[in-house]
Parts: sequence; C-alpha cells; structure tokens
Amino acid sequence: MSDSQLSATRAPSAGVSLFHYASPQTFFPLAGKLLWPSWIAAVALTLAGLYTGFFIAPTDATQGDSYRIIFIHVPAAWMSMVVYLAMAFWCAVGLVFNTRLSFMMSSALAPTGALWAFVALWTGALWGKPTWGTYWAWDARMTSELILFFLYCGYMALQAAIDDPRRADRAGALIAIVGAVNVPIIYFSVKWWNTLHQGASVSLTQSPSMASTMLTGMLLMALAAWAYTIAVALMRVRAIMIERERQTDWVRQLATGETKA
Amino acid sequence: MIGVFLSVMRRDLLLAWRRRSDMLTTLGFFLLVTSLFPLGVGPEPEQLSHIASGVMWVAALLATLLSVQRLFESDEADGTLEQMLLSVEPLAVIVLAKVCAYWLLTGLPLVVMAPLIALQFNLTPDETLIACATLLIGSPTLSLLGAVGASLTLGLRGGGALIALLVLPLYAPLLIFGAGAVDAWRAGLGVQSHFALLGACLLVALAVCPLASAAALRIAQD
Amino acid sequence: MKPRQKRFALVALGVAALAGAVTLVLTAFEDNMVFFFTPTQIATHEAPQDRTFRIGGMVEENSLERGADGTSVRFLVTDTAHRVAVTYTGALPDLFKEGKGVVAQGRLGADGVFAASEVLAKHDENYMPPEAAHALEQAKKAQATVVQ
Amino acid sequence: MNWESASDFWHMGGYGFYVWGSYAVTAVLLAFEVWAVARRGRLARVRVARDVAVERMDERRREPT
Repeated sequence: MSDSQLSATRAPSAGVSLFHYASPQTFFPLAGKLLWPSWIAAVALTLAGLYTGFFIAPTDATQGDSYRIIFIHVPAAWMSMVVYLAMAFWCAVGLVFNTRLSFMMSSALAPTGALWAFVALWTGALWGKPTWGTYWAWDARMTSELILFFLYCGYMALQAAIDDPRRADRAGALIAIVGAVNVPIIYFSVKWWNTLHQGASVSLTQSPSMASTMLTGMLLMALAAWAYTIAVALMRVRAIMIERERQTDWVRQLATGETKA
Repeated sequence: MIGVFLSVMRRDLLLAWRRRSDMLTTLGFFLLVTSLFPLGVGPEPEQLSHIASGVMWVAALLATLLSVQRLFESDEADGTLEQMLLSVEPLAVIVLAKVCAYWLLTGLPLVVMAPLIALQFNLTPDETLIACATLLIGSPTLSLLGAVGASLTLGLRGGGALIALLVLPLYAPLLIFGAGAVDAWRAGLGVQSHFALLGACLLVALAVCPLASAAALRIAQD
Repeated sequence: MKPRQKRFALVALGVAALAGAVTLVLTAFEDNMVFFFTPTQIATHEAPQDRTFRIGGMVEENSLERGADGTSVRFLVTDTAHRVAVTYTGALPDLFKEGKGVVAQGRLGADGVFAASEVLAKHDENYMPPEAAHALEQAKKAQATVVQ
Repeated sequence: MNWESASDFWHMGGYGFYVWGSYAVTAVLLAFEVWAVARRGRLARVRVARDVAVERMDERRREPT
C-alpha cells in the first residue's frame, strides 16, 4: 500500500521536475566536459607559476625571500573577493529569474571562497611576521578580509541551518546580497579607521617597483587560482545537483549508469 | 499606510509594556557588561576613558543582538505574522513600524543610560555628549540590521549564534564610526564626518533593511 | 491611497533616503581630514587652544634634551617652516629618532610649548610631511637595487 | 638560478618557516577540499543508485500479486 502511494506521488513530481529543472539536466554534462580542461589548466598554471616564483624571480632587496609568499597570498585574496562577487551575482540572478541552477552555483562557490579568504589571512599572517614584525596588524586590508571570511561563514551557516532547500537558497541569497552591498562600506570604513588610528607603525605597501618576473609569477598563480576555483566549483555543483534532484529521472539514470556524464 | 504604521507601533509598545521585564533585561545586560570592563582591564581612569566609547558601542551591539532575535517570535507564535503577510499594506511598512517600536523600547533606553556609563568611565562632558549622540544616531541602524537577521533566522535552530554570525560583520562599520567619534574628538580632530557617515548608514539602512527584512519574512513563511 | 500611489510614495521615500545618504557621505569627504596639526598650523593659530589635539612633524636633529630625572624629554617638532617645542614624560617608543617623523598627542600650553601625553613615532612615510617623505623615497630608491 | 643547493632552497634565506608554512597549509587545504568534494559527489551518486535499486526490488516483489 505504502509502496503504491510512493510511486503514485513520485510519478507526477518527476514529470513536473523534468520541466522545472531543465537547465540542471543540460548543465550537468556541460560541467562535466569543462571539468578536465579546468583541472589541467589549474595544474599546468600552478607548476608554471611556482617555477617562475621560486626559480626565475629574484630575491627581493628589502624583504628577502619571504616575499615569495605573495605568489599565493595575493591570488588568494583576489579570489576571495571575486568569488564573493560571483556568489552574490548568482544569488541575484536566482532571486530575479527564479532559477534553481544559479542558487546551486552560489552554494557551490561559497566554501571555496571561504577557503581562499582563510588562505589569504593565514599567508598574510606568515608574511607579516618577518616583514613587519607581527603576525597580525589591524590593517585595513586584513581587517576587511577577516570580515569577508565571517560573511562567507554566515552564508554557509544560514544555509546549513535551514532544511528546506528552497528557503535555504532564498535566505542565503538575501544575506549574500546584503553582504555584497556591505563589502565596499566595510572596506572603506576599516581603511578610514586605520588611517585615523595610525596606531601600528607599519606600512603594508609593497615594494614600489616589482620586478617583471615577480609579476609574471603572481599573475600565473592568479590564473591557476581561477582555474582551480572553476574546476572545484563545477565539481561541487555537480554533486549538489545530484543531491537535490535525486528524484528526477535523469539523476536516477545517471546514478545507475544508464546514461553517462 | 500611516495608520497601519501607527497602529502596529502602538500594538507593539503596548505588548512590551505588559512585559516590561524583557525591556529591563536588555538594559541590565548593557549596564552589566559595561561595568565588567573596569574589573577586567583595571581601574586606571586614563585607560578607562580611552576604551569607554568602544566598550559602550560593543555592549550596545551585544544588547541589540540579544533582544532583536525575539522581534518576530511572538508574532509568529500567535499567527499575527501570517496576518501581516496577507495584509494589503506593504509588509516593509509594518516591519518598519515594528523596528521603530523595538528601538524605542531597547535602543533609546541605552542612549539614555549612556551618560551613566560615561561617568563610570571617566569621560569629560564633551566626550559624554558625543558618545551619546553617536549612540542616538547609530542604534536605530543596529535595530534595522538586527531585524534583517531576526527575520532570516526566524524559527531556525541555533538562532542566537546564527544571528550573531550574520549580523555582527555588518555592524563593523557602525562600530568604527560610532566609537571612533570620541577618539577623534580626543585627538583634536573634527567629528562632523563621523556623524555624517553614521547618518548615511542610518539612511541607507532605513531604505534597504525593511525591504530585506520583509523579503526574508516571506521566504521564511513560504 | 491606491496601492500604486502607496508604492510610489514608498519608492520616493527610499530614493530620498539614499540621496540623503549620498549627500552625507559627500560632506564627510569634503570635510578635509586632518590627522594631526603641523607646526605651521600651530603658528597660525589653526590648532585648538583649549583641548587635546595631535601634532605631527619631524623631530629636529640634535634637539632632543633629556631631563635630569631621566624620564622627561624635550624636543623640537618641525615641518621645515616652523617648529614647536614638545615636552613629554615617559618612555619614548623604539622608533622615536631625531630626523624621523613623530606624532604626539597633548595640549598646547600658554607658553607655546606642547605638553604631550602620548608620543607615537612613525616610520611610515604616509604620515610624514611631504618634504620628509620625498627624502625618504630618494633613500629608498637608492637602496632598492635588486640582489640577483 | 636562485639556489645553490636543495638545503639552500628549503632554507629560503632564513624565511623557510614562513614561506613553507604558507605553501604547505594552502596545499593541504586545497587537497582536502578536492578530496571532500569528490567524496561528496561519489556518495551522492551511490545514494541515488541505492534508492533506485531498493525501489526496483520492491516493484519486482509486487509484480506477482
């Protein structure tokens, strides 16, 4: 009895969802095709960037070899901001056009963005110690990066606390957008606060003229970070699609190996 | 529209008046937290006046967080929230009315109590005035942002910690401008820009937060 | 009011609030931010007389005198145009050096001597008078030869 | 070439701890993320496959009646 009920309720929902979730179904194989090129690009660019950074770029006159941390520090800081913007963008798209795929994209991006923010903070601390003598200074950039990290955490915690995926998507989207509006305000306020306080007598301005090989290494690593983020976000969005659309025919066929993707 | 605004506000004020102890809890929390600081950092008047405005602002943030999460709770429990969602009047106006009532009940008492704390922390009359004025302009913004957090976390498990994680990062600029004004005054600098920026934050929050909070309530009750 | 009018009124209010916010931000930026007063500003009586403020500039070479008690010091702060005498009692920060930038917080006495309650040394060129910053930059350029 | 020997490379001009501390932690975190995401995707597929198998078994059992 219960079984027949089950299949009875499932049949129409599968029909509706096929119509409703048309885009995840078509996006899934596309993401799969993009996956390998992104991984290859990430690995190749990382190797090239590390080689340039460690073997071609010279030792910095003022900072010695400690400056080599920037090859991950700066790309990580960039990515943490780019990913937040991308996340907020997908959230806005989702709210406006009511597309589930964009919400899935933003939840797939969040952990990676938080990871980049953490890496930026961690490497910043390790760079700060030899460069200006302290692991942590309440510098404008570090403080805003920390708050950005908290914003990521808030988004993920809110999504995790809500069981209904529809509500989780929308509530998360709202806080992500409010956060994105706040990011420039936070950055400005912290910078202003820092200039007013001028307590710590350290300047984080980098060496004025950067050797071109250093810049090349940094840019290569930044591109590698882009490729990595794309690859891992695609992988995660595929997992999220399977989790959320597990009742649909295409996911069921996929999981049982009846279709390939 | 104005009628709805006023009647919602009057209702909330009346309800709160019947449960005065809630309001006093928040105020007590504010006074208690600020009084703990001298015990923690030592009684040197110089040091205390240094940290006074920061302590007042942090205590105000925490007091707001503590109370704001219950903003929509009773309405949800007795079904009023559903009525509000179904109302023909814009939900944002109703939310704004609720936030106004909430601020009158919890934000304003903090501002009124602030001189007492300034006295404890050895601030001069000028500095006291500035600290209170920053709280007066800043605390409505705290309430407005808190309302967004409260409506997002309505009925969720672990609401208290979650609302802190959501809202505290957004409070950072207010803390900087609010607490910074007294510091700037002590350093002989103008405080106009601090007040202008606090005012700008309040206006932006007035324009955005009721809408965001209303949207969050609709999502929560979907 | 009809719903459409209501919505219009709300949108108008929202836009007005945002416009007000923009105006306030602009006034905040126009209010030219001074982090400290220079000796020239003190000479022209621009600095506040009756309350604490910050003074910034360079410690003049060979101007540092230590008091007999060992903790009080007196030095001259200059911005190359004017100079102000500063007295201070307490430990000076490590970065405090003659010929380097300094920011001190305190009051200006009736005798024109600045009684500092706090001395913050700066080796960050951002807070130095432009002349000093320029000199520092030149020195930096001379140093910044990349070790191959 | 910047480095005379492998130990010179590890020493990083005295900044080995900071440089390798940064790179090692980053590498570990990224590797963990990739592992966790791959595991999540695999588990999701396995779970769906199991659900489908259980369902089909139920259907087959029902057929004779």
